[in-house]
Parts: sequence; structure tokens; C-alpha cells
Amino acid sequence: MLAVGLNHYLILSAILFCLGLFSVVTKKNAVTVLMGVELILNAANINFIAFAKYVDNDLDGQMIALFVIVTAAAAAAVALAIVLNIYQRLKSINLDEADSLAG
Amino acid sequence: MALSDIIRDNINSLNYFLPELLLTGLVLLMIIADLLLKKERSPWMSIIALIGSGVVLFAIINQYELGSRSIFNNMLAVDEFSIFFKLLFLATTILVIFLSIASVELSGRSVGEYFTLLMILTLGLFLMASATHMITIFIAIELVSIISFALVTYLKTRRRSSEAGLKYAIYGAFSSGLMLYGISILYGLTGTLNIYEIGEVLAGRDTNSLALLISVLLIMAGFGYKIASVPFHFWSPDVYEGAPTPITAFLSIGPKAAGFAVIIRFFNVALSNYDGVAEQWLALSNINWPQIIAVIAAATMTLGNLVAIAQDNVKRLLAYSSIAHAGYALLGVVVLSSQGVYATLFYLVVYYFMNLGAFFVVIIFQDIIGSEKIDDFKGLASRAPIPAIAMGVFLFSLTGLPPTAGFIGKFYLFAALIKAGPEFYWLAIVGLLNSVVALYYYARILKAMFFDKISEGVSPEPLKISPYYVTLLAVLGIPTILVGLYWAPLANLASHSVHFLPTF
Amino acid sequence: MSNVLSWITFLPIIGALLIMFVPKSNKSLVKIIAALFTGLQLVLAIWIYMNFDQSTSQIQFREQYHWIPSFNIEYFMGIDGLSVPMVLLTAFLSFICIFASWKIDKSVKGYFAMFLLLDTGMMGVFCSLDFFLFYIFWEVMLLPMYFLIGIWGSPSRVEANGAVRGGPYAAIKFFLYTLFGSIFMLIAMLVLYFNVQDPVTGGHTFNMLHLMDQANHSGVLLNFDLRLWLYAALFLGFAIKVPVFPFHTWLPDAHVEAPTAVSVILAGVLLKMGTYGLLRISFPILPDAMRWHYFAYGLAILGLINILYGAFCAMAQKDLKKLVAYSSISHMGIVLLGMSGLTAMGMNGAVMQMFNHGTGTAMLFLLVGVIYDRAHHRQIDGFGGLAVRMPIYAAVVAIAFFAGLGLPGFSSFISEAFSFLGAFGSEMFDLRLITIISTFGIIITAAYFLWTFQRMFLGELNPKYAELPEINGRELFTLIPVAVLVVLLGVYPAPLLNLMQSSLNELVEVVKTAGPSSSTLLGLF
Amino acid sequence: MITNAILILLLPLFAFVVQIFIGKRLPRQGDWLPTGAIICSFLLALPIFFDALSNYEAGHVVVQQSWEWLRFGNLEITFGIYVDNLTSIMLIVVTLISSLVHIYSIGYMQGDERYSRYFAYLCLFSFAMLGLVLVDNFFGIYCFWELVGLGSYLLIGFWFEKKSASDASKKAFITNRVGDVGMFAGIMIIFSTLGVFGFTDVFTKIADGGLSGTMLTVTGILIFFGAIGKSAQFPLHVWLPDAMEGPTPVSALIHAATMVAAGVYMVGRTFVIYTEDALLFIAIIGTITAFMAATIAIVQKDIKRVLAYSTISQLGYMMVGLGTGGYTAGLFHLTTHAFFKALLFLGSGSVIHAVHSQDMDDMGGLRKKMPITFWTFLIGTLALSGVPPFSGFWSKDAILASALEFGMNHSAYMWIFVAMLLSAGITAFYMFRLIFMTFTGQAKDQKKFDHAHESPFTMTLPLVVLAVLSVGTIWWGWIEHLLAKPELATYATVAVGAVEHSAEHGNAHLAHTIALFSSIAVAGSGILLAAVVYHWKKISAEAWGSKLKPVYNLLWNKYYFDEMYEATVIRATLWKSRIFAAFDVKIIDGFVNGIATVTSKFASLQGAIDRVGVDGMVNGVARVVGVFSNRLRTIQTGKIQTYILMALFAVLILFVLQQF
Repeated sequence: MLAVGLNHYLILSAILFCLGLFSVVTKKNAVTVLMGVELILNAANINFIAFAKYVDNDLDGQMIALFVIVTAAAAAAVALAIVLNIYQRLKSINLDEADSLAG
Repeated sequence: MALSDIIRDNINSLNYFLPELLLTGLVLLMIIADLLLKKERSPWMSIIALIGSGVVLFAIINQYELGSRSIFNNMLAVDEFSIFFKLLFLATTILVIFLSIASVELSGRSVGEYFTLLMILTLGLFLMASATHMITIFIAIELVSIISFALVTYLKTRRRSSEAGLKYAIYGAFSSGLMLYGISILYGLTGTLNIYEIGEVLAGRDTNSLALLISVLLIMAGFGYKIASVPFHFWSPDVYEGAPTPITAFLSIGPKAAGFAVIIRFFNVALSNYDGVAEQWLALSNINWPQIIAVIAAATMTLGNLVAIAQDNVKRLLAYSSIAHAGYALLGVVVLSSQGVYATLFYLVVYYFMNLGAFFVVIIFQDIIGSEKIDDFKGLASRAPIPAIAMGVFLFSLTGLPPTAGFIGKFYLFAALIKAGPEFYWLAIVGLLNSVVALYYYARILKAMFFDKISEGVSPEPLKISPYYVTLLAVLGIPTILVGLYWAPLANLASHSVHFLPTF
Repeated sequence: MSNVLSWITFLPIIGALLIMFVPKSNKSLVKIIAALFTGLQLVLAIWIYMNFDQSTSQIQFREQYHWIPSFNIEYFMGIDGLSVPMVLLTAFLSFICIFASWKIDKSVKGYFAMFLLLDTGMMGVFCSLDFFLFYIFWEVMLLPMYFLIGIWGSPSRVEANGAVRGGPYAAIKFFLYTLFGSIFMLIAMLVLYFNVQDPVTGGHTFNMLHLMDQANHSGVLLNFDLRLWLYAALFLGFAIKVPVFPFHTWLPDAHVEAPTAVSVILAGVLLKMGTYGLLRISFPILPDAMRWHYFAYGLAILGLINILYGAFCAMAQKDLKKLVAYSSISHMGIVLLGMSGLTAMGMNGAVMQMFNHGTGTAMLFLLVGVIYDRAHHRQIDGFGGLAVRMPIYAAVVAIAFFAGLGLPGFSSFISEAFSFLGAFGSEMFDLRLITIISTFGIIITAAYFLWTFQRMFLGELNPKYAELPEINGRELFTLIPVAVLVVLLGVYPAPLLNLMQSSLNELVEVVKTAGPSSSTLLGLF
Repeated sequence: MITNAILILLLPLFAFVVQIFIGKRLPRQGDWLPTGAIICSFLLALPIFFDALSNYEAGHVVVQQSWEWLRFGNLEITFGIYVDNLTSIMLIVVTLISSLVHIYSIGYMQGDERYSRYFAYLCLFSFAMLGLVLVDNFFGIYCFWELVGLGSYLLIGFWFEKKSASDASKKAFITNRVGDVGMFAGIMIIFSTLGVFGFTDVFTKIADGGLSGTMLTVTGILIFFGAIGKSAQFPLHVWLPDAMEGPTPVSALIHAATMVAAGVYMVGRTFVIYTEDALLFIAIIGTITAFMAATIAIVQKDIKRVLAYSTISQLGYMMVGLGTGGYTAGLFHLTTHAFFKALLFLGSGSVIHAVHSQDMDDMGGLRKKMPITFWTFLIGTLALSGVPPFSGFWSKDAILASALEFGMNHSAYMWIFVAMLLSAGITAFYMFRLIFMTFTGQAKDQKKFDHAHESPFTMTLPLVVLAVLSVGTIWWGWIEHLLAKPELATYATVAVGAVEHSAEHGNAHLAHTIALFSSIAVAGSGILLAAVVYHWKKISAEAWGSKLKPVYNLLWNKYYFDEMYEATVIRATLWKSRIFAAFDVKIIDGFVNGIATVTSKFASLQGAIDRVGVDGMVNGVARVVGVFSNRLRTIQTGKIQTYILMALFAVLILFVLQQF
């Protein structure tokens, strides 16, 4: 039986990271993009926890993961508020429409 | 380390954490005060903020006497380096409060939250300046980012402001994601998040340089986003243009300087053999990060300056110019010497005066003539000579011409480059050629103000400039010239602040 | 009077500050203050002339203070025979130019304040002996110059081909060119700084005297290739100011668009800074690079090109002021040629030419200003027969033109002749062919000056100008002192020559012989 | 004596300064002041002359004194006065003719608008000319050389309202400058090699071998270039005929007697520096000049132009004299020519004054109206034609003899003598053509004839004085001794050429004899032919003119020199100047412009968006930068996801860069 090792975690996180990147870059919906960002953050979190288990015997990895969850929530809250605001202005949350500032 | 030691260390650290604690207290006080005070009495908020800032200022100066040490189990460092930045941040905050009071853009809105957020932002900057652990670095950066999103969107009824906030938020969240992923890789490589330990581990053993490179590049994405360096600068012109001008001014200095603090500390502690004694040190052998930063610096200066030429909105032009200036300041980081760090610190102070000054003049004109377009600045020199002359001083300083502070700042940067030897001459030449380009677009503003005739249909009557404005202009303008003539005190301060804690 | 150099440098600034406090309406007081302070400056300059010890090549009136100790930057002023003529020239022309600016009535305060600031910058360049200080003054001049050309120069206009020309255009062009040059100077300056030891303290230094002492050089400065690059960088900075072909295109624009007095200063003093810089900095600090064959011959050839090219271009001009501007290029070529041969005679001739061109061209620009004020254009072909209507003016122009074309009896003849003779007789380099070709420049010069004189003053009087008023007293007041100087120094140049020659002869010796002691360096030739 | 010499020089200068500033306010517009000054100079020159005469020996130096002018280190540059026999004769010639011309001008210029200025200029010229004669070094002679040019410029263009006058003055100055550049180059060689300027120093050093061989030849020829310009030798002779636009007394003084002779004087003064080759060069140039100018003079209609070409021709004679080793002959001719040519010019001035025209077709029969003018003019003509016993005969004969002797010694150059002899005949022909067309026969323009009258006393007096001096058979004897060729004794090794020239004395006597008779013969036949054609009208000039149309055209157009220069030198210069100026605007100023265009072309090939067009402040660089700027600007699309993508892409690039 194949033991679940560090590499598996890393591969999982890498896949998550890429998915996150993909949705950040391609999705037009602001909320979806923010979800992509969450994916990236969680990919990092998986890394942290895996490394904390396999590489470091300290608690740094777990600790930062907790902090990330908290700050991500805060960031998401502010970001969503802004998205809401944009929706009121533009009646749309399509990112491509928010391009009046350019050049 | 025993648990009791850890707790004792935490308690002992409180003493060194006084400025931040005071600032926290101030924020709480302001939240309460905002609830209690009626909206129409909002001037009080700014007064509270100013008084609080004054108290914090004393606390910071007091830190010089306490001496350097690492606090909260090596989470933060209190050293001359961080004190220097804290002073700079506080000065920025205080000045931005003054600018905000004057700003017409912000008038008629509830400013209680605005000032509160500003103070929280300052707290975040303080943490960035002293963070020595990846956790604190991340949290500080996030704190600064999130509050900035809110401030940029502060004029929520204005489309441009909202749009700027949205871009800022998405770009910021994304780049912290990248940075975090990079940090996680670094953690995997070294097994620690403390930057001193990271440095030791990396120096001690041969790490996979490819993984290290990826992690450093990703981390650089986070830092680069803060200082708005190429290629992580894209948010900045849009945000600078969309945000309320005082906030733009703040963003162009505070978070940028904080970003430099983090970059200098992280790269020099974690990725080089800095020992706090030698004048010149080396990057770790398995990653040539000075070269990366050199390329980034050159690209940043060049792109910022080149694109600035095509701008016709002064605020946006200054946004690009501040991108370019980040590139200049990076020059001091590249050379890995106390001379270089010193030059960067010096430059940031100088930049503080001249950039805030330039933004302030824009605020003045924006308030009076209601436009930020270069074309609408035509003939302003005859209508409002004092701001126009001040603008001249600031722009020449930004260009880097004697006898202004900007020249001295650039002089130190290039001196550091030249001192580092012939392999950096190219960078010096690129940098200096850029200042010629810079002159070209700064001069466009001057040309509009001084040389061009007032556009038809605009009354040639003199504009009324309140003494308040004039005083603020003097506060920013006089140092810009004075430092250009005699800068030994500032130089001493900067050279004093070069030393960050070499070990814990 | 131990601080005479500081006084002479900063007096105009004091004047400028005073002017700031004069009420806007009181225009004549502004002018009087400006005249007073430049007059005082002139008095000091004359005092310096009287007290200057002509027998020595030493630095005199030395003032040396620490300025920024952490960087070993000093406030170091001092003059020798090379600087004294330039100091005199600057003080003299500044004073004259205040009167030439008397009719300015657009933001008078600003104009004269800027002018005085410019004056300080120029004087500072010629007095400073600390490279950093020198650079500061060098750059400080740019700002007032930019505004003087931009604001008080001719207004923007759109040419037939759609190009925007005029004062603002010329101002920024001048600014960008000069800044472009000076950044290379800055780099060279820093490289020098970090590779020269102060013999006393052991630290790095900007002190020019230390920089000149080859024994203090170390580090990369011992690399001959790098020295060549440094020389080239410095040369670029100075060449743009001279201006040496092909960096000269800022000059016709700047001269033409600037107000009269500013053109006078530009041509009379600013151009000299380039050659002054070469002699003060490039030659003695990097003598071996100067002596490198490609550079030495290059310098002479650039001089030759300047002489002929400037003269030919002048001939093609239709605008009188542009013609004078190109003639400056031509005349500055003689300076380059004179210094390139490294002979006492050529060097003295070159520096005399710097002075004499300063006075001669000042006359020319002042005269252009006179006619422009009356006819409101400068097209050479638009005049004709003015000698009938304005005989005095015509006579003064004739003096200026004949001085310009190097007629014996006028000062520039002496300096041109000695520059040519010096270059021709060079022992280090064979410049004979170059010099002989260069002398053809004097034919072209004669041709364009006389042709211009004919078109403007001879022939039938253009009826359009039948009522043109004759040159007035104020204008004559600005012109006569210059003319007297031109003639006096043309007949008896010894006062000027004796002033400079101790230092210059010494300079020639130094540049001819000095260099890194290591012979392996020279093996790289 | 030194005081005399200095005063001679300074008096005209003083008069000039006073006259130019306040002349107009003086009584009689101050004409007496310059005139008086120059007469004083003449009187002061007399003792010097008598001193030379009384010593009566070759190489006698009357006065020599110099003062330090400048000092370069150890190198002293002096200015001084050097008066020897040659100088003292020149002083007399210059001051006397100048005095006479001043007196003459009082009548001639009466009523001119710029009467006082005229005298100032005249005085300035006299000062410069005297300086040229007196000065003791190469540098100084160059200075005064240019200054006489200035005087000439001012006086030729005196009536500057006339386009032709201002053109002529400009042409004179610039053409002279061409020669001067050569002279200056020669001086540069001398100075750079020998380190001194003074004549005696230079001669001594050359004698010591400081400069020799080809270099000395080149130096000599370069110095001679100055004389080519000033003495209107081929090919720079074109300015002199045009210079006749000046007032006639000016032509007499400057363009006949003194300034144009300065070249000859200078060659005489610096004779020892010329090697044999250099002298040969001088002789050949002189021959070409003499012959060419004489032929042109045949067809001229303008009385002054005939005289002008005659002057050029005679100057050529002098050069031939010097070049063929007839040092004394050349300088003697200079002296005699000065008097009789000044006489002729003043006489023609008198005629012009009377008929208000210079065209000989407007004259005729004036003998009756203007007897003094006629008789004096005739004397001058006889002198010029080389009829004994007039002065010109002796000097021209000496030159012919010298040329013949040279030809006998170097048979390859016999043609010089032949050409000279022919020219002598032509000279006689065109001079008598002039006499016949002007003074004899019928009046061609009756109105002008009726109006004509004898000139006033101030004008006729100089004519008479000069006529007397043109008779001078007495001259030859003592001048031969006074102006002995400097050689051997003093400058032993120098003038190799000079030694060579005079080596075979055997030919000398024979040459003299042949020259004497042949010159009288050609002069006689020239006069005869002129009489046949123009007096007795046995041969029609018009018929012959049309028969020999090509030749006539060639001569009438002065061998097309002006046209040639116009087409080549002048056109090329202007063309070059325009090209350079355009180069300045188009190429240098906009060279990056070009790069910008190329860049944008390239970019549009790539299909990129082309947004050129910043208002092009600093044309080149700015435009390129502007193009870049605008292009770069388009990166900032305003779309956040584009930003993110680009940032990622850039990180990738950085990553890849680091891998190398």
C-alpha cells in the first residue's frame, strides 16, 4: 500500500495553486476570482501544514496556517464589500467592465 | 527554550512595544470617540489623531534609549532600522492628516472612520518595519493591504474610487497568495519561518537552488507589490488615480517605504551573510538575488519613466513617477553594502518630502480648479505663483537636480553603485539616463504652468491660496531645498539607522 | 577680503533674495538692485584682478571648509590663472547684461532673480575646486537658464512643417542636452572619488587638487582602459556645453529663442564652461587619457569640424541670431584646436580665445538685440542699406563683425592666431595638416560676416526702415565697454595673457608629462 | 630717426581716430587733418630717406628697434621697427603718393555725403600701409597685411549704396583672405620650426640651416600666397578690376601704387627665404599674370578697368623680376610703377570727374578741354609703355633683362622672356588705345564733351608732381646700388636659388643689351599699331574683333575667371553651407527621429498598435521615447486580469533569466 507522504501533499497543493491561478486569470466574475485567491491561499496552507509535519517539529507551520485563515477571511470581507460597492455603481461584477482607469 | 522563558520574554517585550501599544490604544479611542462625537464635530477626530500621533512620536524617540533587541520570541525587532522607519511612517501619517483636513475631496463625508483606518494602517506599517518572522511579515503586510483597500474605496460613491479599490483588492489578495505560497516553499526548504534561522540554515547547507529561486520570486511578488516595482506595479497607476489624493500620497510613501524595510531586512538577513559589522556583504551562493533585483530596478525605473511621458493626468503621471522612484531606491538594495542601505534610507526620507509636496500641490490645484489634467495647469504660475514655485522645487527635486534634496538622494544611491565596482556601472548609467527622461515629463508640468499662456475662457485672475496651504508647502518645500544644501544631520540619522539586528 | 570668492559668488544670490522682498510694482528698484549687486561683483572681480599674483601658478584666494565630512565633501574655492579670466568675464558680462535687460517688463522680479541666480551658478563653477561643489554649481545654472529661455524667450509657435518651436522648446532642449551630458560627468566624478585617496586622511576625496595628483590614484583608476572611458564620459559632459559637433544642435535653438541678455550669457559664459571643464578637470586629472592618440587627434579633429562646420552653417542662415549662434560654434572650435596641441602658446591662445569670444560674441548678440527691438525680426535679407539710416549702429556692427572675423587689432585675432600657431607647432602631435585645413575657416568666417554686413547695411536703404531710430544711449552704454575691451586686448593682450600664463604653462607641462607612474599602463597603447 | 619712424606711423593713426569720431564737426569736415598728418609723415620720411642716400651702401640699416609685446614663458614676441634702404624708399613712395592723393581727393570728393569719413578711411589705410612697411616681423606684417585689407574694403565699398561697390569690396576682402590663409600657414611653419617671428632672426636661423630643402620651398610658396592675393596675381587677380568701384583716388593710392605693391614689397623683404624652386614658382605666376592681364586690357571699354588690368600686368612684371633673380629690377619697377600708375589713375579720375563716366565710348577729344590732364597722362602712358627716357622704360627693361638672363641660363624657361616681351608690346598698344580713344579724335558724346572742363588746382597739382617723377631717368643708377640683392655675404648658405641665379655673370651684359633693344622695338610697334587702329583707323577694331570672336569673347569675359569661381568655389561653398545647415536640422537633430521611424515601421510590421505622436519636444530622443512610452502605455489596459497575467509572465521571464 502506498503511504501518503510529503510529496502527495505538495502535489495536491500545487494542483490547488494552479487551479486558483487559473480561476484568477480566466474568470470574469469578481467573486469567482476572489475564490481563486482563496484556493491559492489554501494551497499554501496545505504546504505549511505538510511541511510542519514532515520537515519542522515546531508549530510555526500550523500557526501561520491559522493566521492565514483569519486574514484571508478579513481580506475577503473587505474585498466582497468592495465588490458590492462596484455592483451598485456598475450593476455588474464583471471585472472586464471595471476598466475606466487605464493607460 | 522553556515555556516560562518564552512567557517572560513576551512580558519583557511589552516595554519595547510601547509605540505600537499606544497606537492600538489610540485606534480604540478613536473608534469610541467616533461613536460618541457628532458627525459635524468631525474636526475633533483629526485633532485626536494628531495628538495621539504626537504621543506615539515620543514613545518612538524613547526607543532609541532602550537599545536594540529582539522581542516576542524573535517575532519583531526593535533596532535603529525599525525606529527610523517608524519615524518616517508617523511623519507621513501626520502630514497626510493635515492634507486630508485641507482636502475638498474628503469634505462632507464622515471622516471619523477615515482617520481611524489611517491610524490602523500606520500600525500595520510599524509592524512591517520591525517584523523578523515570516508570520509577522505576512500579517503586517495583510494588515496594511486590507486597510488600504478600504481607504482607496473611501469615496465609495465615485466610480473611479470603487474601481480602484476593486483592482487593488484583487491584485493585493492575489499577490499575498503568491507570496504565501513562496513562503511555504521556503518553509519547506528550511524548516523555519524565522528569518534569522532561515539565513543560518541556507548558509549552512546546500539547498536546492531551483526551489529556492521559485520561492524567492514568489515572495518578491508580495514585496514587489508593496513597493510597486515592475512587474508587480500594474495596480498602482490605476489605484493612485482613483483613490482620494491624500490617500494616494500616503500610499506612494508609507506602504512603499514599509515594503523597502521588509525587503532590506528579509534579503539581507535571510539571503546573505550580513553580520552587522562589515561594510559590504555577499549574497548566498545558491541564489543570485542581487541580479534579480538589479534587473527589476532597471526595469522599474525605465518603465515608470517612459510611461509617465505619455500621461496627461498629473496624478497618474506622479503615480508612474513614484514607480520609477521605487526603482531608484532599489539601487541601494542591490549593492549589499551599508552604503547602499544607507542611500536607500536617505532616499526614502528625501522622497517623502518631495513626493508628498508634489501631491500636495496637485491637491491644491485640484481643489481650486477641479482638474488634474496637465492642460488645465496652463498658466497657473501667474495665477498662483507660490504653489507653482513650490511645484517647481518638488519636481526638480524629483528629477534629481541640485541644489535640491532629490539630487543628494540620487547622489548617494549612485555613489553606492559606483563604489560597489565596475559591474554596477551599467546600472548607474541606466539610472541616470532615466533621470534625463524624467526631466522631460516633469518639465511638461512646469512648461504648462510657467511657459504656456492661460487657456482661453479661463479667467486670469489670481487664485486665492490660503495661508494654511502656504504653511504646509513651506513645511515640505523648505526641507527639500535645505537638505540639498546641507544634509549632514540627515545623513547622520540615515547612517545611524543602517544597522538592523544582525542576530537574535 | 579673505572670503572674496565666496562674496563674489554669493553676492548675486543676496541680491536675488532682496529682490524677492521688493513690491511687485516697483520695477525700477528691482533693476537697480540687480545692477548694484552685479556692479559690486564687478568691483570685486577687479579687486581680484589687481591682487592676483600673476607670477605663480598656485591656487590663490583659497577657501577651504568641511561641508559634509562623512563624504569628505568640502567647500573648496580657489582660483588660478585659468579661472581668473573667466571670473572677470562672468562679472563683466553679467553687469552688462543687467542693462541689456532693462526693457524686460514681464515679471521683472522673477527675471532678475533668476538672472542673479544664474550669475551665482556661473561664478561658482569657475571658483570651485571641489568636484562635487563644481557639479552642484554646474547644475544649478540649468534651472534659471531653463526659466529664462522658457518664460522670457520667444513664445511658442508652430512652424510650417508642424514642428513646435520657440522658447519653451529651446529651453527644454537645452536642459535635456546638458543634463544628459552631466550625468556622465556625475558617474565619472564618482568613479574618481572612490579611487582617489586623500594623501592626508587616506579617505576618498573630491578635492580637485588631490584628484590631479596621479600619486593618489588607485583601484580601477590604474586601469588604462577605464581611464579612457572616464575621459570619454567627462568629455561628453563638457562637449555638450561647448558645444562640440555633433552635440551642438541645442545651441542655435537656445540662442535664438532666448532674450538678448540671456543669449549673451549663454554664448559669452556658458559655452566657456565646457572648455574650462576640460582644462580644469579632464586634462590634469587624466592626462594620459588626454594624450592617447585617438583622443588627442580626436579633439583636434573635432575642433576642425567645429570651425568649418559652424562656419558653413552660419553662412546658410537667414536669421541673424542663428548666424551668430553658429559663429560661436565655429569660434569655440578654435579653442578646442588650440588646446589640443599641448603647447604653451596654443593653450594660452585657447584660453584667450575663450575670453575674447566671450566679449566678441556678447557684442554680436547685443547688437542683434538692438535691431530686433526696432524691427521685430531678424531676417538678414529683410534689411538693406541700414548704414544710411543708422550709421553709428552700422559702425558698431562693423567693429563686432570685423572682430568676429579675426581682423588684427581686435582681440580675437590674437587668440585665434596663437591657437593656430600653438596647434601647428605641437611637439607631441602632428597637427599641422589639421591646423592648415582649419585656417580655411577664417575665409568662410570672413565671407559670411561680410556677406551679412552687405545684405543688412549696404546697398539701397529698404524704404520700410526709413524711420528706424538710431541706437540709443543705453544700448551704447552696454556696447562701448565691450568694444573698448575688444580693441584694447587686440592691440595689447599682455594684461590678459600675463594673468593666465603661469598657470597655463604649468598645466601644459603637467598634462604633457604626468600620468600613472607604472609604465605597464602605457604599454597598453 | 626712431622718433621719425614712430611718428610717421602714429600721425595717420592719430588723425584717423580724431577724424572718425569728430571729423564731421571740424572745420572743412576735417579734411586738412589727415592731409596734414600724412604730409607731416612725408616730411618725416625725408630724413630717413636721405640717411639711406647719404650712406649709400647695400644692406644699410637706418633704424632697428623692437619692444616686447607678449611673452609666453621664455618665448618673447616683439614688435618693432626695421628701416633699411628698401623701407626708406617705400616710405617715401607711400607717404608721397598718399599725400598727393589726399590733396587730390580734396577736389575730387568735394561735396560727397561722407566726405569726412572718406578722409578717415584714407588715413587708416595710410597708417596700415606704413605699418606694413615699417614692421620688423612676420606676425606684424600679417597684422598690417590684414589691416590694409580693411582699409581697402572700406574704401572700395565707400559708395556702398551701389550694389556693385559693396559686392566688389566684399570680393576684395574675401579673395585676399584666401591668399592670407596661405601666408598664415607659411608663418606657422616658420614659427613652429624656428620659434621666432622677427625678419632678421628668421633669416639668421634659416642661414644656420634651421629650415631648408623642400620645407623651405613650401614655406616660401605659402608666404607668397599672401602676395598672390594682395598683389592680384593669377589666379586671385579677380578682385582688382572690381575694386575700381571705389573712388578713383583710392584706386590710385591703394590699387595701383601701394597696397597691391605690398605683395611685391613683402617678397622683396623676405627675399632670402625663397629657394630656387620657390622663385621659379613666383616667376611663372608673374608671367601668367602679366600676359593674361595685358591681353584682357586690350578689349576693356572702362578707362579704369584698362588701368586696373594694366596694374595686374605690371605687378606680374615685378614678380617676374623678383622670381628670375632680378631683385633690384622688380623693386625698381615697383617704385617707378607706383608713380606713373598713380599718375594715370589720378589722370583718369580727372577725366571721369569731367565727363561723369568711365566708359571710353563716352569720351574722345578731351585733349583740348583738359590740357594738363592730357599731357601728364601722356607722360604716364609713355612711362608705362616703356618709352625712354621715362622711368618705366628703365625698370621694365631691367626686368626683361633679368628674365632673358634667366632664360639663357635655363633654356626651358626662355618662354618667360618671350611672354614678357609680348606683354610689353601689348601694354604699349592698349595704353595708346586708351589715349586715342579718350583724348584724341572726335568727341563721341557731345553733351558730356561740352560739359567737360579742366580739373581744379588740387587735382592737377598732384598730376604735375607725379608726371615730373615719372620722367626720372636719373633713377636707375643709384637705386641699383641701394637695393642690391641680399645674398652671399649676409646669408651665406641661404638663397641657394639666388646664388644660382647670379652665377653666370657672363650672360648679364648680353642680356641687357638684347633686352634694351627688343623692348624699345616692341613698345614702338605697340604704339604704332595702336595708332594705326585707333588714330588713323586704317584697321577696324570691330572687324577684327568679330573675326576673332572666340578670342575676343574670351578676353572680354576676362578668361571667364569670375564665372569659373562662381560655378565652382562660390557655388560649392554655398552649397556646402546649405547642405551642412540642412544636415544640422535634418540629420543630427533628428537622427533618432530616423530610429523612431524605423522602430515604428518595424512595430507596425509586427502588427502592434502604432501610436506615434508626442508633440516631439526634443525631436529625436523625445520622439523615440515618446513612441516607446505610448506603446508601453497600452500595457496598462485597465483590466485587472491582464495585469495579473503580465505579472506572472514577467516572473516567468525573471525565472528563465536566472537559469542562465
